Amino acid sequence: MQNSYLVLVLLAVAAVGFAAAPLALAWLWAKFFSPQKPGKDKNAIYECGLEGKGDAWIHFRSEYYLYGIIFLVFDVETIFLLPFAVAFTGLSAGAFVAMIVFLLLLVEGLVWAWRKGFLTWK
Amino acid sequence: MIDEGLKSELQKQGVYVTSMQELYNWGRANSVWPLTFGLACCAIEMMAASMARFDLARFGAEVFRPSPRQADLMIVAGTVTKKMAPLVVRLYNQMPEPKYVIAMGACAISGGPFKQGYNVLKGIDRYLPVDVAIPGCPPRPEALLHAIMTLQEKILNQKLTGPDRPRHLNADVEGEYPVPTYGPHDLQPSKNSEVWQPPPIQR
Amino acid sequence: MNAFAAQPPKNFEVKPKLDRSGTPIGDLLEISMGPHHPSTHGVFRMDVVLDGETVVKLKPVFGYLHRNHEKIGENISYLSSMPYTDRLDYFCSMTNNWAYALTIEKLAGLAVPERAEYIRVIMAELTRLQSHTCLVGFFVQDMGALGTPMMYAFREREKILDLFEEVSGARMMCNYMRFGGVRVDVSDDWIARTKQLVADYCKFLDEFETFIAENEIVLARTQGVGVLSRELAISASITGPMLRAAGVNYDLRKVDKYGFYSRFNFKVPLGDHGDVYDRYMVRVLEMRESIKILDEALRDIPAGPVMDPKAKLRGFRPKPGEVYGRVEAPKGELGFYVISDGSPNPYRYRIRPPSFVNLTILEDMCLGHKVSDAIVILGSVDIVLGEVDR
Amino acid sequence: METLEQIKVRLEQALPQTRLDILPNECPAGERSLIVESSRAVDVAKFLRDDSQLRFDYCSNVTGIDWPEAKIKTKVKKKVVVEGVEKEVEETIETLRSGHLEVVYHLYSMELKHGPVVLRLRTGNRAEQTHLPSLTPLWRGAEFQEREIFDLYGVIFDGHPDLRRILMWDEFEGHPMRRDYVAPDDFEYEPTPHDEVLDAAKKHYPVAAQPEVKPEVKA
Repeated sequence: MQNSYLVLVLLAVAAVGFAAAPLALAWLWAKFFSPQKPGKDKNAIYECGLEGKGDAWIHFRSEYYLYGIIFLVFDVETIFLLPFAVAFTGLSAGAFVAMIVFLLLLVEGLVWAWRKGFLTWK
Repeated sequence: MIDEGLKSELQKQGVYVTSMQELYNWGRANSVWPLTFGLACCAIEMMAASMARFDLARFGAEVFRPSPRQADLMIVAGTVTKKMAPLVVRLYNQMPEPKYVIAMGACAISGGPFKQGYNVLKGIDRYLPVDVAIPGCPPRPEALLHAIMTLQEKILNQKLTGPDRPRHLNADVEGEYPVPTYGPHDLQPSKNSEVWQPPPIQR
Repeated sequence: MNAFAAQPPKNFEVKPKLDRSGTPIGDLLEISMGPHHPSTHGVFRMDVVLDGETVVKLKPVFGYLHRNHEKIGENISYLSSMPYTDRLDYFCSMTNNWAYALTIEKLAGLAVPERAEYIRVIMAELTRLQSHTCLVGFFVQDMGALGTPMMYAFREREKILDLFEEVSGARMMCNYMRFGGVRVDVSDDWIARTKQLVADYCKFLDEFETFIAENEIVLARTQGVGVLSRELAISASITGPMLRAAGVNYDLRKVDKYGFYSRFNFKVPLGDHGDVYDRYMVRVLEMRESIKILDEALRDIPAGPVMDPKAKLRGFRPKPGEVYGRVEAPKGELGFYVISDGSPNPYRYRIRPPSFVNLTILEDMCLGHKVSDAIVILGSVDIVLGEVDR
Repeated sequence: METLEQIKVRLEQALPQTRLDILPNECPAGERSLIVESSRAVDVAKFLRDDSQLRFDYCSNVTGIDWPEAKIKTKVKKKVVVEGVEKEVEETIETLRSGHLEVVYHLYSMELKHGPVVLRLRTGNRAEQTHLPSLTPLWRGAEFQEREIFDLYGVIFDGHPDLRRILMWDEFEGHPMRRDYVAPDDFEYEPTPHDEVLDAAKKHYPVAAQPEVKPEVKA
């Protein structure tokens, strides 16, 4: 029984219960004590007190999208760097070379984007 | 409710008894988040009240939320002009439900020194239900602190159930007030008669 | 095309960019930084058309705090307009009072005793200190430093407000000056305390200077932003620190020499780029000049009456005529144009507000910049809505 | 700076057939102003701004004034022979001033740092002839102040780049700062009003029943 997974299951249930209980209580309270009152003005877009004019769904310039993609790539890269950084001292040379190759591949992408001129904001 | 004698008796033994209503009101009273709604000179006194010397933070109200979605107290600090009135009412409508209004300064109460102006609304209580009104032009920061304390007392005494429970707790009371529109010389309608019932004139 | 109209930067055109095939890359987004906005210093609205982040068009909209100051001024007597002047620029009530008192004294030919003139200079310079201190607090808060710089700025401001409250009875709305002098004399104890405050005000200025003047975020966000050329500034009747930041040496205290300013030696700081950083630095240097004036004025303030004995407060009826008096308020040139027809009420009571006129070229400065720069530029213009909309 | 008369003379030389006259101003330190006919206003202003000795490059203040129709009583001292005795007699003459709108420009020079020249432009009357040339193309600072005069007084400025209402809301009709503007009267509510406020309030709010005041019988 020692290494049975029952302990883990109990822990998971307790964790989920601990999170869900206040939410359930809050939902219960809201059902009785804070009735929903949607209104024309309340659900309108907040425009500094004015009536919203024009539409917010417009075509944005493409640079935003490219900036977003470049950021995403490097964000994911840092996640992969984390285990590498943590176990850095105990790594062999081969692991080190593999990591550097991974890094250089991404940096090469950045250099290409830079030369292509995506980063300069016209 | 729990009678005081039993409550103090238990407190001596270190047992604290409270009711759901007290806990609910206590939580809401001590964390009233005001909306940054500075119109004129009173706004500067409101800012001075939230700064280090007069310190609105002692009453849990120093978090000034710029957007009405996250605020539950609107301090109308300054002169409400007829051009600004529809926006004030629309902002009030866009605030989540347990919401209160403090009319700070003589201008927000009745037009104040600018009463004869053609573009000045004679008090915000023509369109909005005002909970606490602070006289003064501008009222001193201490007066604003006293208004916050008065508001906290009002929240603490609110009932959770029963006929005289506050507006936000019963479903059929409409939480929104009609937004006036701009007319040729005045707002249309010039006052919201459902909210604005002045006592008869003593003359 | 008006010679001084808005000249956007070279590589800039109003319609959205087209790609090779001629289709526009992105639409123009129309937003209004409306009356209810955390950093428009009051109920001021800017209708901004954005191409992505860049400001393409910016139309200011006023009138949300138009309290009909001039119409009310025409229906009440001369003296009862004095408390209304406090509510014009509600940061600097003393300079508003002085501008109005100066105008009516020119209209009626009243003399002001020497001690009263000295007190007026002291009050005006204390107001300038307090107004510029608040501006420095708001300025950095517009750039994102929420709360903390305002705490320091308002801490200093409270000390000056205590002095005003002791003299005039009210913190912000002093209503302290009358036609022909000031209402209450200043006690020696008050003068001693003011000397003490002015002495250690420099410590606060140095403290703020070390935080902000060389801060690289401030430098990056303000240098080269919202540049205002000399000719455009003069043609657009810009006055006050904004004008001097553009390099034009025009300070009413030196030009008009009103109120014994010729007795104190102080310099007028000038900027040379006319950008937002220069406006900030001109105001900080002006604070140091005000401290110099205060030192001298407090040192040799003469004894004597504070009110011209001949000045009649009740039933004040100046002879028919008109006059335009102006004062160097912290925001710029504050002028009063009064036409009297012999009755106790002025026939026409016009206020020349510095912030209202300084906003003429807000669009010119913001074109081509990002939205966040538009807020910083508006902060550097330093507007107060009570004075803009009157 | 030259006196107003010298400027007037030089103006008349530079722009031949313009009608210029000087409005007197009795108050001690007041400035006398130069009344310019509206058709030649732009040339006069351009001359004042570009002339080398004047250089009025800073238009400080633009003001609108409303002069409704009014009878002006002026006291004139006249020598009158009464029964053979020479006597000074005060006589008031009634002159009818026709209603008109007026725009006053205060011009200063930032370059030469000298004092104001006051220009006055007058419209035909207060009803339909309210067109005046705009001086915004010369001084950009006059843009907002002219828009305010258009908004509050109703003077239409020809040549103004963007003449719209600036202070009142767009659906507002009429011009509120004119002397004959009547504000909507449902604004006076006071718990204890008196005289004209009382009449205005009575039309809109119920009056409390009067508690009959029993006359105290003096013992």
